[in-house]
Amino acid sequence: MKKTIPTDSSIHTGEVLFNKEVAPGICRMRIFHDEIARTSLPGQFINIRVSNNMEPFWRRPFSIHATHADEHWFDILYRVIGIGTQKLAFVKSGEIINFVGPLGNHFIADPAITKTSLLVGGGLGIAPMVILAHYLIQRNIHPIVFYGVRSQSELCSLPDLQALTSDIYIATEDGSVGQTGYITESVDAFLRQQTQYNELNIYACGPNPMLDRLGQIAELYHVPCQVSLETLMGCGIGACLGCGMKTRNSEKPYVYVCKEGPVFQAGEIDFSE
Amino acid sequence: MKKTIPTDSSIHTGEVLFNKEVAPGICRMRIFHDEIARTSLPGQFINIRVSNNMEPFWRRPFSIHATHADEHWFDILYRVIGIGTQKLAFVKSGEIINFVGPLGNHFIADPAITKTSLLVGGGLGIAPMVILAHYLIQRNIHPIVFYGVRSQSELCSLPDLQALTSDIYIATEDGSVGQTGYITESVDAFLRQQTQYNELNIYACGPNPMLDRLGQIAELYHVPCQVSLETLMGCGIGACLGCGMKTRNSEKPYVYVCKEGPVFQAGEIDFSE
Amino acid sequence: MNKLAVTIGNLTLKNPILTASGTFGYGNEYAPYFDVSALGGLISKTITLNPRAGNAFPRIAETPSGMLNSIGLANVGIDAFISEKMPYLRSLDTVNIVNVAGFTIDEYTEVVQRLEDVDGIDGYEVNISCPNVKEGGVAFGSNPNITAKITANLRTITTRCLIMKLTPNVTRISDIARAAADAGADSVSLINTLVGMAIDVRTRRPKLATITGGLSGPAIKPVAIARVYEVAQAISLPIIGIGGIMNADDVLEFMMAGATAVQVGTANFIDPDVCMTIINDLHSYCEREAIQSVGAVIGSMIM
Amino acid sequence: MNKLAVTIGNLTLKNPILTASGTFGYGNEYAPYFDVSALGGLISKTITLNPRAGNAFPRIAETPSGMLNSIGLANVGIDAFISEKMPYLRSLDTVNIVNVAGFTIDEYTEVVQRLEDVDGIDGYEVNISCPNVKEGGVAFGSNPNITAKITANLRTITTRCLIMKLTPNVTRISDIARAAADAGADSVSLINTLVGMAIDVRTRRPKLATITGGLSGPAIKPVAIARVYEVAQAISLPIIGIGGIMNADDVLEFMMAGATAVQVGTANFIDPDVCMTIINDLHSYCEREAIQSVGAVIGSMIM
Ligand SMILES: Cc1cc2nc3c(=O)[nH]c(=O)nc-3n(C[C@H](O)[C@H](O)[C@H](O)COP(=O)(O)OP(=O)(O)OC[C@H]3O[C@@H](n4cnc5c(N)ncnc54)[C@H](O)[C@@H]3O)c2cc1C
Ligand SMILES: Cc1cc2nc3c(=O)[nH]c(=O)nc-3n(C[C@H](O)[C@H](O)[C@H](O)COP(=O)(O)OP(=O)(O)OC[C@H]3O[C@@H](n4cnc5c(N)ncnc54)[C@H](O)[C@@H]3O)c2cc1C
Ligand SMILES: Cc1cc2nc3c(=O)[nH]c(=O)nc-3n(C[C@H](O)[C@H](O)[C@H](O)COP(=O)(O)O)c2cc1C
Ligand SMILES: Cc1cc2nc3c(=O)[nH]c(=O)nc-3n(C[C@H](O)[C@H](O)[C@H](O)COP(=O)(O)O)c2cc1C
Ligand code: FES
Ligand code: FES
Repeated sequence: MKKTIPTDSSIHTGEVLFNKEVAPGICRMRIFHDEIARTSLPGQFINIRVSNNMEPFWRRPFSIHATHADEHWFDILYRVIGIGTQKLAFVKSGEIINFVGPLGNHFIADPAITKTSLLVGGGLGIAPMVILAHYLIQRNIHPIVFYGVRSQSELCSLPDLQALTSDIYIATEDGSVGQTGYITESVDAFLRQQTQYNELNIYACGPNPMLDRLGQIAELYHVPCQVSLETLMGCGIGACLGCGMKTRNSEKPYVYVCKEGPVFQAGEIDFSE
Repeated sequence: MKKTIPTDSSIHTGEVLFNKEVAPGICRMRIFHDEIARTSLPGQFINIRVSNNMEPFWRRPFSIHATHADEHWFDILYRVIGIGTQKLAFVKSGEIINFVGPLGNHFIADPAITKTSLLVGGGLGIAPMVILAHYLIQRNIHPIVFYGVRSQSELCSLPDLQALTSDIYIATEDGSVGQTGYITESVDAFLRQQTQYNELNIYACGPNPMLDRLGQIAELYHVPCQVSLETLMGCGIGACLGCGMKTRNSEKPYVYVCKEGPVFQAGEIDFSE
Repeated sequence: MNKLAVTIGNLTLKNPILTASGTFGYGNEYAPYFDVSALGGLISKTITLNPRAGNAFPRIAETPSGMLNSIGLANVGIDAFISEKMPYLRSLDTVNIVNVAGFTIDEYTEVVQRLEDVDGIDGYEVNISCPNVKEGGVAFGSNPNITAKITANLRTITTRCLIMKLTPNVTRISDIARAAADAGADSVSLINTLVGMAIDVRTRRPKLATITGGLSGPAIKPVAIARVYEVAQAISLPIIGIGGIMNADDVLEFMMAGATAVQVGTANFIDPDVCMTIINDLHSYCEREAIQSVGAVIGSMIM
Repeated sequence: MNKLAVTIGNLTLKNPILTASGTFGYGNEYAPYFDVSALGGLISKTITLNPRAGNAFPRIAETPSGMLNSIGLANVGIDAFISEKMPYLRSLDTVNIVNVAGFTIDEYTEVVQRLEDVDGIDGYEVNISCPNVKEGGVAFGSNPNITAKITANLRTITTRCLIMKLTPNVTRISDIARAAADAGADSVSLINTLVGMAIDVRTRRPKLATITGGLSGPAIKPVAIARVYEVAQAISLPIIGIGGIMNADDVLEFMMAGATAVQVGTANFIDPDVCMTIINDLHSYCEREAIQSVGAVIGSMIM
C-alpha cells in the first residue's frame, strides 16, 4: 500500500482528565495533550507506561479513539483484560500518564476516488473508528459504521458515532440489539445490495478472524479494504522485531505492525496462522 | 537470655484506620486488628506485604508501636526510606493491609527484680518504647524514657510517652532541643548520678553503634540491658537464615534476629562488624 | 481417587507440591501458617555431617523479582537433625525427603548411611548444586562423572527414593541429568539457584559478604522452565521442577514443560501459606477443567 | 577533559554507554527520541551474510522483570546494511560498532572481510552467543576452541576494535573469555541472553514459536554482574557489561564489578530515551562525587 509518513513520535506526559467505565469492563480515558490532539491521525496509537515499576514490564499500546484539537485532549477506549489494563483502570483524573506517540501509520483516505467508506469495528476495534469518521467527514467522505459486539451492553461511544453519521449498523452475537450474528455478515449483506462499488472502500479493526473474513468479502466485491492489526508489542517503535504478522508475499514474509502498520491492505496479510 | 515463647503468629489482614505523616518523612499507621491489639508484646513486630506485586519482593518488618485492646487497633511508626516504605506511605485509610505477626520474642520485665527501667530509643528506635512503657506501668515498673534524635523535628509520639511517664530525657545531635549530643551520653550521665543500680535495667532500640555503646555503659554499671535489633529480613519467620547477627559466643556464632530476637541481652551481641 | 496424586520413584505424593530445601527450615517454622501435612512432601534444609554456622552476613539481598542468598549450608548437623528435627518431621502425615550434602564424594555416602537407620525418611534429595560453598556443591554437580559417581555410590546403599538436585550453571544440564539417570537415580530435581551478584553502589560493597550467591525467585522461572523442558526431552525419569513458583499457574507451567512434581522455594518467604493456597488452587483447576488426574498435565504442552 | 570518556582497545568512547545489539535497530529508530550521537557508541542489530526474515511468531514474551525473545537474527543482510543503513550510521558523531554473525566459522570471516572496505565502521562485536539460531550462535560461543578460532581468524583480517560477545549459558564463562583474549580480541562483551522459556497455561502453548528463547532485562542483572566480575578476575582486557541495565545506578554497578563500558538493551524498549537519561545521570554522579574520570569507578568494588 502507499507508504505514509507518520507524524514525529516522542515521549510525552499528559494529565488524565477522566478515566471512567463506559460499559462493563471497558473504560474511556481522556488525556490532556495539545500535540497529540492536533497532529495524530486515525489508526495511530500511543504506547503507555502503565506503571512506574516492572509490572507490567512493557508499555501497553492503545489506539487513539477521539481527539479534540481546540480543547487539547484525546481519548483512548480500552478493555480491562490483564495486569496492564487493570492498572490503567486505577488511574485517577489529575494523575499524569507517560506515553510514547503518536505511533504507527494511519488509515488512508483519498476523496478523489472514495465517496463512501464502511467503518467496521469489532468489539474494541471500534476504538479508531471515531477519530476516523471525523477525519473522513472533513474530507467529504461519507462514513457508514458497522459495529459488532457480543452483546448490547458492550456498545461504547455510540453518541460519538451518532454525532458523526446516522448510518450505523449494529450486530450482536446474542441478538440483544441490531442484527444477530457477526458484523461481517451485515457488511456482506450491505455490499450485496449495492449496485456499484468503485467509490466505496472499507476500514476495519477487530479480531483477526473478523479481518480475515472481511478481507475475503472485500475481495469478492473488489472493494479496497484497510485493516488495523493488533499484536504483542515489545517496543512499539520498530526496534524489537517482535510484532510481526505473516504476509502473502514470500519476498517479505513478515510485516512489523508497530512501524509498518498497524494499518495494512487486507490482501497483504496472511491470517491463516 | 531467658527464652520466651512468642505468641502464635499468623497471616492477617487489617483495615488501615489512618496513615499520616507525624514528622518530616516519618509516618504513623493505625491498623484495625483485635488479635494483634490484644496479644502482641513489646518488642514484637509484624512483617508487611507492602505491595501486591514484586516491587518490593520481600515483606517489610516494623515494630509494634502502640496497641489499644479495647479499640482493637495497633500502630506502627515508620521512616520512609526506600521503595517499600514509600509504597506504605501511599496506603490510604480504609485500605486493607496484609501482614504476618506478631513475630519475634519480646522485651522481658520482671517486677520482682526491677523497679525502674530506662527506655532508650534512638530515632525510629522509639517505636517499641510506647507499647513497652505501657506494659511496664501495668507491671508496676517505672519507665524513664531516653529519646535521641538528630533534630527536634524528628521527635515522634511525645504525647503518647508523656501520657505514660513524666520522666523523659531528650537529646538531639544538633542541640535543637534537650541535651546536645548522643542520647547514650544522657544515659551515662543519669546512671553516674545514681547511688544504687540493682533495681534498674535498660531497654534499647536504635542504630547498632548506639546499642553497642549502651551495652558498654550498662556493663560499666552492671545494669542488665536488653536491645532490640534490626537486620535485613528475607522471611521474618526463621526460615531463610538471612537475618543473622554475630554473637560473642563462639559455640553459636550467629543469632537469627527474626526468630531468636529481635530482643537480646546487649552482652550477647558482637557489634564490632 | 486423589486427583492430585503423582509418583516419584517408589513414592506416591498426595499432590505435586514439595517444599524447596533451605526455604522451609525443618518444617516446624511453617506450622503456625498451615497444616504442613497437607504438602505432597517436605524437603528439609540441606544436612551435612557436621553442624555449620554458614557464611558471614549479609547473606541475602533483594533483586528484581527475586533474591540472592549465600547461606552456605548453615545447618544443625546430622546428629542434631536426627535427635531434634526428625521427631517433628516423623509426626507429619506427608512424604519426608531429606536433602543432604557433603564436601567430598565419600561424605555424601557417610551422611546417607547415617540416615538409613533413621525411621520416617522416605527419600533423599542430593544437593550437588549449592553455589555457596567452596568445596563440593556446584563443582560436583557441573561434572557428569562426579554426578554419576555420587549417584551410583548412594544407589548401592539405599532403596529409598533418590533424587539428584541439579545446578543450572552448566553448559548442558541434560548431560548431568543423563549421568544421574544412568547411575540409578529415581528422579532429578532442578533448578538450584543461578550464580548471581549485586553491589550496593552507595557503599561500593557487594550486597553479599561472599560477593556472589544464588539467585532465586520469579526472575529465574523462565530459565528453570527451559531446563526442565530440556531434561524432559533427554531422560525418562520423573522430573521435579523448581524455580520461581509463586502460584498454581506456575506449577502447571512446570508440569506442562515436563515436571511430575515441583518445589516451592522463595515464595514461602513472601507468603508462608503459599503452598496451601497452591494445593487448593490445583484442586480447583482439576475440577474446573474436568481433569481426572493431574498427571495428565505432565508434558502436556502443545506445540 | 571529558569525565565520562573510557577506552576500549583503540577506541575512545565519549561515555561508557553503548546500545545492545538487537535492541536499537540500526539507530534511526531512536532518532525521534534523543540525539543518538550523544551515545558512547552504537552497536547495531546483528548482520549476517544473507538477509534473514527471522523466526516464526510469537517471538517475544513478557516475564517477571524481563522478557524472552527468539527473533532469530532477523536482519537486512550485509548488502542492504551497507547500502541502506550505513549512510545514516556514518552520519552520526559516535562510535559505530557493527555486530556480526555467521553460521559457519568461515562466514564470520566473510562478513567482516566485506565490512573492512566500508568506511565509518569503528569496530566489530562478534555474536558467538545467540541462543535463537540452530547453527553457530551459542554452540560456537560455548566452546573455547571455536571461540579462539573465530577470534584469531578475524584478528588476522582487521585492525578495527574486535569485541567478542559471550554467552552466559556455559559452566565457566572465564574459560571462553580467556580463549578470546589469548586469540587477540580487544574486548569481551557479556552477557547475551540466558536460555529461557515460558508456557501459556491457558492454551498450553509455548509463548514463543521456537519454544525456547533468550531472557533479558532486570531479571538477569544479578547473573550478568556475577559473570562480569568473574571475567574481570580472569583477564585484563576491558570488559563491556550487558544485562538488565535500566538506569545509571545499574551502570555504576557493572563498572564497580569490573566493566569499562556497558550496553543498554531491553530498557530501550521501555523508555526509548533511557540512554540519554543515563548519560545525564552519569554526568551528575561524577559532579556530585567529585570524580574526575568515570574510569575511577571501574573495578572499584570494596571488599
Ligand atoms: C496497535 C494496537 C492498538 C491497540 N488498541 C487498543 C485499544 O484501542 N483498546 C484496547 O482495549 N486494546 C487495544 N489494543 C490491545 C491492548 O494493547 C491490549 O489489550 C493490552 O496490551 C493488554 O494489556 P494487559 O496487561 O491488560 O493484558 P496482558 O496481561 O498483557 O494480557 C492478557 C491476555 O491478553 C493477550 N494480549 C495482550 N496484548 C494483546 C494484544 N495486543 N493482542 C492480542 N492479545 C493480547 C495476552 O496474550 C494475554 O492472554 C491495541 C493493541 C495494539 C497492538
Ligand atoms: C524487627 C524489625 C523492626 C523494625 N521496626 C521498624 C520500625 O518500627 N520503624 C521503622 O521505620 N523501621 C523499622 N525497621 C526497619 C524497616 O524494616 C526498614 O526501614 C524497611 O524495611 C525499609 O524498607 P524500604 O523498602 O523502604 O527500604 P529499602 O529500599 O529496602 O532500603 C533502603 C536502604 O535502607 C537499608 N535498609 C533496609 N532495611 C533495613 C534494615 N532492616 N536495617 C537496616 N537497614 C536497612 C537498605 O540496605 C538500603 O540501603 C525494622 C526492622 C526490623 C528488622
Ligand atoms: C535462602 C535460600 C536457601 C537455600 N538453601 C538451600 C539448601 O540448603 N539446599 C538446597 O539444595 N537448595 C537451597 N536453596 C535453593 C532452593 O531449594 C531452590 O532450588 C531455589 O531457591 C530455586 O527455587 P525458588 O525460586 O522457588 O526459590 C536455597 C534457596 C534460598 C533462597
Ligand atoms: C529483542 C532482542 C533482540 C536481540 N538481538 C540480538 C542480536 O541480534 N545480536 C546480539 O548479539 N544480541 C541480541 N540481543 C541480546 C542483547 O544485545 C543483550 O545482550 C541482552 O538483551 C541483555 O541485555 P538487556 O538485559 O539489557 O536487554 C537481543 C536482545 C533482545 C531483547
Ligand atoms: S513492537 Fe517492537 S518492533 Fe514492533
Ligand atoms: S528473616 Fe528469614 S530467618 Fe530471619
